[in-house]
Amino acid sequence: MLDHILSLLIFFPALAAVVGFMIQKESMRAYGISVATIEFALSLWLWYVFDGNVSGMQFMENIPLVQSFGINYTLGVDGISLFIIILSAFFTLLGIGSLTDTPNVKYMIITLLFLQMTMVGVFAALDAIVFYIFWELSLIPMLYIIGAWGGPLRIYASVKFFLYTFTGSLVMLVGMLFMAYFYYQATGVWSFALLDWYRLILPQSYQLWLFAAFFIGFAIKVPMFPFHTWLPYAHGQAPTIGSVILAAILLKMGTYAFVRFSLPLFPDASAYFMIPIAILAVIMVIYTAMVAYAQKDIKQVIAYSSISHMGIIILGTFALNVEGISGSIFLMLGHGVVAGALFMLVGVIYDRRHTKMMSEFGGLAQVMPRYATIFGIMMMASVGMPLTINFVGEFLSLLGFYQQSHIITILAGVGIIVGAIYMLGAYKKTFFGEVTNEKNKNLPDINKKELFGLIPLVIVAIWLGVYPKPVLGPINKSVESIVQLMHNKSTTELAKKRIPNLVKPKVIIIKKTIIEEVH
Amino acid sequence: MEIGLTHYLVLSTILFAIGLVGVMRRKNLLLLFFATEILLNAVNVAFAAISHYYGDMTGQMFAFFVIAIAASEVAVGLGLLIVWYKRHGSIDLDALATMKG
Amino acid sequence: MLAPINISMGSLNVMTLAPMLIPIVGALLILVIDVIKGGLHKSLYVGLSLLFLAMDFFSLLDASNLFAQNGTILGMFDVMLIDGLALLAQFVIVLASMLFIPLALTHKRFHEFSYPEFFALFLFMIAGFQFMVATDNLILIFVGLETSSLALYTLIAMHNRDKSFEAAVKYFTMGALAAGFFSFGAMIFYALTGSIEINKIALVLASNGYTDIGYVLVGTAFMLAAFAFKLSLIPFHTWAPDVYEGSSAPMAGYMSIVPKIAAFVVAMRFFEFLVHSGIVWLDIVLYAFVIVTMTVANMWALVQTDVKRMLAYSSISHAGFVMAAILIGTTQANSALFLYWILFSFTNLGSFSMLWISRQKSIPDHQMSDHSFDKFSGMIKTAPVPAMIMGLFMLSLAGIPPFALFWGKIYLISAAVTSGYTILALIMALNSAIAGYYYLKLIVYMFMKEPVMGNNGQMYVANATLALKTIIGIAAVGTIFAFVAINPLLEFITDFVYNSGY
Amino acid sequence: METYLYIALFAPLVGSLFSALFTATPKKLFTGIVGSLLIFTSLVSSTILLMYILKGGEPVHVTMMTWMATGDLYIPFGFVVDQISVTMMMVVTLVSTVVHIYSIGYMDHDKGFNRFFAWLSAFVFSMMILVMSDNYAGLFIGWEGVGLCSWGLIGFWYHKESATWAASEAFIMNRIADLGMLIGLFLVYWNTGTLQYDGAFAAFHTLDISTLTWIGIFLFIGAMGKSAQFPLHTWLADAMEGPTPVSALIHAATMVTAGVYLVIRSHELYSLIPHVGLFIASLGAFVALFAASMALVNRDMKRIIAYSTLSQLGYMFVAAGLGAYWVALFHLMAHAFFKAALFLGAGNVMHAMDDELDPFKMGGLRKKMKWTWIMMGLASLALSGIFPFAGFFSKDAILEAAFVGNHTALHVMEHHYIIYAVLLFTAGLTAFYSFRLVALIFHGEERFKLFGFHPHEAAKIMLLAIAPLVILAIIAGAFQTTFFEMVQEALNAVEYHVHSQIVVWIMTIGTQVFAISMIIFAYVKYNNSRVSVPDGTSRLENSFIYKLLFNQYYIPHFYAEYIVKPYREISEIFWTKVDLKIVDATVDGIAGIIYGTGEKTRQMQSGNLSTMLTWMVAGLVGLLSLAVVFGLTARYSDEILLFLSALGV
Amino acid sequence: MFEAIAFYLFAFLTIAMFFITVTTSQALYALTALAAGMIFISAFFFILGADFLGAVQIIVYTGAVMALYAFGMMFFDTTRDVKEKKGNKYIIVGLSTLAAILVVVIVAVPMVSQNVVALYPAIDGVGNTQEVGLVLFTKYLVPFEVAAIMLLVAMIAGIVLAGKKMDLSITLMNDAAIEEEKNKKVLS
Repeated sequence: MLDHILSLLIFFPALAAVVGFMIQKESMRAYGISVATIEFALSLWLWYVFDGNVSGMQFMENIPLVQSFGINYTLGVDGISLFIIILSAFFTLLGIGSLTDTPNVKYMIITLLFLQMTMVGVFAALDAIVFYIFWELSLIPMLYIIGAWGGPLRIYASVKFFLYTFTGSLVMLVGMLFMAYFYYQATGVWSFALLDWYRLILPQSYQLWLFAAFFIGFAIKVPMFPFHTWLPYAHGQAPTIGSVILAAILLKMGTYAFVRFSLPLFPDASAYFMIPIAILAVIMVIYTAMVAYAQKDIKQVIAYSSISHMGIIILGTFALNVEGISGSIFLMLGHGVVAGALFMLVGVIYDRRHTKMMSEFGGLAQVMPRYATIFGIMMMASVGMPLTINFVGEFLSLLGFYQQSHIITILAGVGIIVGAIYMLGAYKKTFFGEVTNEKNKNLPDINKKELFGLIPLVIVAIWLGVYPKPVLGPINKSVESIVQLMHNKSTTELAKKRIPNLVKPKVIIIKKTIIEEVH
Repeated sequence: MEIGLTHYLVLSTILFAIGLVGVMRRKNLLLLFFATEILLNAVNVAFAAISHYYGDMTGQMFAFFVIAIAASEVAVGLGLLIVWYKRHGSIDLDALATMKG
Repeated sequence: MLAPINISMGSLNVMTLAPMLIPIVGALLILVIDVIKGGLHKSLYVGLSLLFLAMDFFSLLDASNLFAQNGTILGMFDVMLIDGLALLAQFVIVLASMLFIPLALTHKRFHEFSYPEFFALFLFMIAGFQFMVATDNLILIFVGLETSSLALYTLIAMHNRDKSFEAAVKYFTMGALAAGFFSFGAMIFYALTGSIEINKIALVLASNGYTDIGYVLVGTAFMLAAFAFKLSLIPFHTWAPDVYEGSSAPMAGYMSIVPKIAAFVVAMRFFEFLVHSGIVWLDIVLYAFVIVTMTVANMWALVQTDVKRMLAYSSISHAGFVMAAILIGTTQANSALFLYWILFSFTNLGSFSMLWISRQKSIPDHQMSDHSFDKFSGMIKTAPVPAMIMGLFMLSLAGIPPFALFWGKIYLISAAVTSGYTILALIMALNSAIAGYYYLKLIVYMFMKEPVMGNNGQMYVANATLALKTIIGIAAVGTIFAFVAINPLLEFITDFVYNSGY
Repeated sequence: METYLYIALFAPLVGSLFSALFTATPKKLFTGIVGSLLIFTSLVSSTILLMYILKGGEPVHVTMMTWMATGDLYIPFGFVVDQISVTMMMVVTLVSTVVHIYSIGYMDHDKGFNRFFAWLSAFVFSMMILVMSDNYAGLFIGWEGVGLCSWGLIGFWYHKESATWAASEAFIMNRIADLGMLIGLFLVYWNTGTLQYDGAFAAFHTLDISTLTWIGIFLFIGAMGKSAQFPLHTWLADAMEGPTPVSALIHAATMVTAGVYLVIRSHELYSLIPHVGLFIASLGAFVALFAASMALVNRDMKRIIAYSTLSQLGYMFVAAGLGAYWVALFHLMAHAFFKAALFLGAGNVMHAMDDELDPFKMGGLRKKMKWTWIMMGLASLALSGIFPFAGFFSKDAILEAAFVGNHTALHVMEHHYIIYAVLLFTAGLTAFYSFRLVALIFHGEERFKLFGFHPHEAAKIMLLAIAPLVILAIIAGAFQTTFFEMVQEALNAVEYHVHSQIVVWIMTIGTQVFAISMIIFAYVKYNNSRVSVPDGTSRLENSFIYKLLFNQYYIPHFYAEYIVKPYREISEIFWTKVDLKIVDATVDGIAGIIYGTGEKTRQMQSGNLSTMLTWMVAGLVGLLSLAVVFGLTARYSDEILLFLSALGV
Repeated sequence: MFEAIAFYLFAFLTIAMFFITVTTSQALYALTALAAGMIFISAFFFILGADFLGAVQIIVYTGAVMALYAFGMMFFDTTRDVKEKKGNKYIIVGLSTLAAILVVVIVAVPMVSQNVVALYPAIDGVGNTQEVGLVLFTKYLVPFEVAAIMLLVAMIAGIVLAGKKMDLSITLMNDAAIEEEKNKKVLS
């Protein structure tokens, strides 16, 4: 069983989804919850059996798929992917559990289960083509969720979401094919296996182009400025559950892919493009935060805030050191939890009032104190309050990048200010003040079904903020191996300089010698 | 003045061009079919000439098959025209424009 | 005087004719049966056709065994040429035909299937295609081409409504023009080399070092025009959308596959040596054909309001996409062509069959054409399973992994990458994105819109019978589980293509 | 001792969580009681720790668990109780206990009674983390934590627009400073490899001056925000929208002093960079004067006290900046006592006056509120630095420090006469505005009758709660020596000795005389029947200076007009113009071009057979033309090359 | 010399006839001109020594094809004037002239390569018909048979299309109508 636990994790939900067609409508929610619970339990079990002291891949599976073309069904997890897999199982469970009066709930649950398959698949895949398969497949359930259960502009939003990401990933696919071809040229064997590719050292000029090709695919998914405009539409139109999964998991695919592909495959190019990408990240952080501040729709605020946070993640990733990358991965989890929770929270009032305009609300803290409390906690987590999950990630990401560039980090740090501005602004408009709108006077407070989804998130957000070690430890191990790999693989001076060698003695000693020289 | 292969090829080309003119400007389907016959005949001249100058029978064979093909086309083409005519009472190809875009 | 000619039967390799003779015999048998006793049900003819096609298939298997052992087989005074390309193409032709023919067994009755002549012509047409691919003699190619085309025109017209006549007339007329192009092109090459066999033409041209490059180019231009017509490359494509729209859905699907694979094989035979001879002009022209056909056809498909017409444009675009293989001309590219086309045939036939089972005899007011997009709105609510299958085919056509066409796509793009056609590879990839939009459009209609009032979903399966469902099932299974078959298929194809010298 | 440490630290947390359980329910008295008891427990533990330290015990240092560890970074939850932190713990727990007990009375009728105690205890917990942490990251946790609680408590009456606005302002302004602090932390980490105080301090000696300067500057930016130094000071006055006990605890006694604490805690850093210290001191002196000037004319009781807090913080920074860390800490402590007392007294007044804040509408309250009058009077005396109250000892030390100037680490003696002069002048202003307030509230005509108020003395519990603070405000000066001895080692403290004894006497007496004369002036001016509610007509009110001061130098106006508004407008432009009209429009435009091209060119497919045939022929001709061009080029390539070479290509 | 005269004469005549065919507005003229042109083309065949081809040309074209067309014309009533395409005449003429010129430009250049080897050389002293027969029934046996099938296909197609079978469209009729017609034994 352990040998195939990843396959089980991937295909169990898919199988369950197929079986789900037979389930009667009224029983569907129970079925969905049980399946998601089993899946979540499996993912927790995966964590339990995962050896946190090993930096490499674990639970590898390898089945040849198209042998003559080097495509294998290769799976494996390390500290980086493990937790995102758990997170996706977690969110599917919460999502299904907190589904309220969704029409056509049966199809929704089936779609969610398919989506889960693709999500776990993306994070477990170690073969570029398998990765690509799940990557693309994940678009379809999301397309359906947005398109079928969304708001008035849902079709525009869903098609935009699909085509935009699809276009990007096609460019990425060409990049992958080139990569495989270079591998073929070097070794005479076709291979799409990531671990094989890791061993390939490419000249910088090749790396730059390939990096660019992969970058387009990933950047659109993340989404990075200026490729972000699909996201507000997608979030704005998607039903609550769609936004939750989109923000919590799907966006992470892009950043995860940066860590999994771009960095170790193209260390020189990563170092080369570090500053331009960091500048983009800064623009994402500040610009989108300002745009978020201008929004009238609370869901759009959170949507734009997602982009802003993704900026920090990108920044951390391209810090190219252990602190930054670990931080960015942790922030992926953190942002997943927090943004997911915030979207759920918006869903709560949307269910009650069928509007998300902040001008329609005001004073909700009086009417719905529990709701306001949870929202407040999550908002504070979102703005990076210490002892919440986001702080750890943001702190480490910024800390990591500070080694590379002071100015850019300071600019990106402005994110914590502008982040507070739009978040507090939105909270103030929605929750504070007198209850002016007659319709809001008798809104019921948050109910049990909704609490089922939110309380665990609150717990996780605080638990991992206070004690991130169980997660950060394994991440750190794997990141260290990636950074070391990058350092060893890099060929240019620039890259050698920017990517730390973990074997060498610490920085502090160098500083000392400088001082001594000065004296 | 010696008549060489080139003369025949030029002739063939000119005939072919006349055929093309017909194909493009005819509105009456029947007359359009005439033009396609011209195209094939033009080629036949060239084939026979090449065959003659190279002393090779293949060209004549090709011409022979082209004639056969032309004949078959006439049969099918006329069949189609008849059906169309029965329905519409016209073989003007401007009527054949219900599908577009 | 002529000396008597002695020819041993053994040297003739009459067996090379077997795969073509089988459908001819079948066709004649059907005609004879009809003469003896008319008015028999179409299922008889469907069954007979299937059986003959199956026999054809087995004879092909036989031939491929021979090929695997002895390499290329020549027969009948070296007119017949059974090599890997011929066999692969014939496999595609016969398999696609076998998938097509049960689609005649619809629930509603349609004109063409009520007549045994349809099945006879159909089998003749298959034989014509088989002749076309199994030779490198331009005469036989021409005759085979015309046999199949004439039969095809008739089959289209037999659907018997205004649009199908219009389609047939258009197709016919343009086909006649293309036939003129073909013969003129052949003439030029004959004038140049004194031969009308492709390999000899290639030999002669190579031996005199393409001195008469002008003639070669003119001849190539005419040939290219003729094939471009058959392959529906822009601007020779104009027949395609109208003909697809005018003919019945399965016939349209069939046309998007079988005539094209035959034409592709001939084009491969004809242009490959030219591509490799380093004629820059040909590279440029083919490059232009590929890009223009892919891109512009995609743009047109975007703006269609009828699903079938959209699929017609999409087929054009796919043909342009695959034409890249001819341009690239490596073994990998040529293998990719076959792989792509095999996968494409499953998916495309499947999607056209889905249109077929929803074909109505009378069109309600709100519907603009036979298969206008709005007909499918809200299909998921009223007929979920067909909607999902249709969606599946659309996704596969769009190249979403892991469905069938994705594999063809990556292999072909990879061929471009491997040969250094970077820009081409990118354009091919981006075109998939444009294409994604219109496939998505149907999905949007089916899954995200509300159904039209009073639609209970019966409409979408009104034509379905067990036979049709089986075919759709086969196509769907083939589309979903293609990844299992890719490896053996690829090895098989590469082996055959490589051993044929392409 | 570790147990006491944990009790001191976590008792407030327990109290907070306990109260938080009842936030959504109606008022429960026991939440207040339990909260107060737990804080009191914390106080007791702190006292025990203080005793332990006083007895010369080694600092208690514990590491509870790892927080973050990745790469070379290792941040534990570590806590240290040494001379500095134990002082802060005492201040925090003591004032907190008082404020908690006071609040039971003060918040008696409030709907959010339970919520209030949850926030208040949470604040205490955060503050304890801030002062007890043994590393910068832990300090940052507390730093942000107190910011959060401050937000929650300023905006406690969230239905009031002004309150929520002030809460957001406070939070965001603090965030600006926090960024500086964060950058400071990054600098510390990347230069020393650790964020632990001891490790970092040890490594500071190896760093070059410019790096240290940057670290010092960025950390101080953090301190500026928390301690509301110019130009980030506006939030403090606005923060008075919160309930008065909050003002007393957070915005007078504890949180705002966190910045001072940071500088004191990092004294090993700042003693290496005296130029930064001088800057801090100068800024402190400026703020002292600046804030005091605004307090002169303000008509909001709480704001006056808030400005005075600001001013006193300036004093502290002067001391800290000049290297007199122990003096700063001592003043911090003393200030906490009398300022909290002052605020709580103001709370009593507000209670009595139905939350009226304008002292001009009061007057003569000493009859109705005798005890409050006494307490506020005493606290004001302490604030004014009148002997023998606490303020005298601490403030005097600051003045001396400024006069003498000292940087122990570098043994540089500098006299900062300008700073001294400013502080001296400010001391006079302090005395004036303090007693202006006392006079306006408690003396003169009973103007409140005009407005229909019926003031009454505050509840016993509230008065009793204030009492310890007042007592401490009176006697705290007596502990100066004890305190000095305690922190001497930890802070490299030195006594300041002005060389001439006469100069000392002149200075002390001069200061006292100046302060007392200002008090008398205040009484003369405001303790009479001519005082009436200003209506904007008097000459004074229309003078430029008055307006300038009354409008807080127009700084809030400036912020609103040139920062907040442009920010909102730019945001709007970014969204509607840039994001929608440029970025998104580009994407849609590309799609539109593709679609439009399709729409336009589809006319090629006219459906007319002639056109279709023409297209075919055209295609052929196109191919042929290309062929001819290419064929001719190929055929005559030699000639063309010749021609081209003749042209010189 | 005789050959040259004959060539130019017939070339002129053929071009003229075909030109009339594509330009005249009288369908009858066109038909007649086409037939004449076909016969003149057979003259080339005779000049070039392809006697059999010449005979076939006359028999098939003038005999069969033209008869079919004539029959068709009667059926279609095309005696009235034929409308021609308006407007873009320039495109048509331009395109065809261009095509002709382009091809002529290249074709008029004599071929350089001389190593053309006749694969099926004409045999001295053997009649053309015999030669044709020899090649046709050996090398081109298969194409010949396929051509036969092609003609069969054309025949069936002609019958199906032009015959009564297409008069009623089952495709357009609903089930009830089909049953009704079936009872009338019109449909199979």
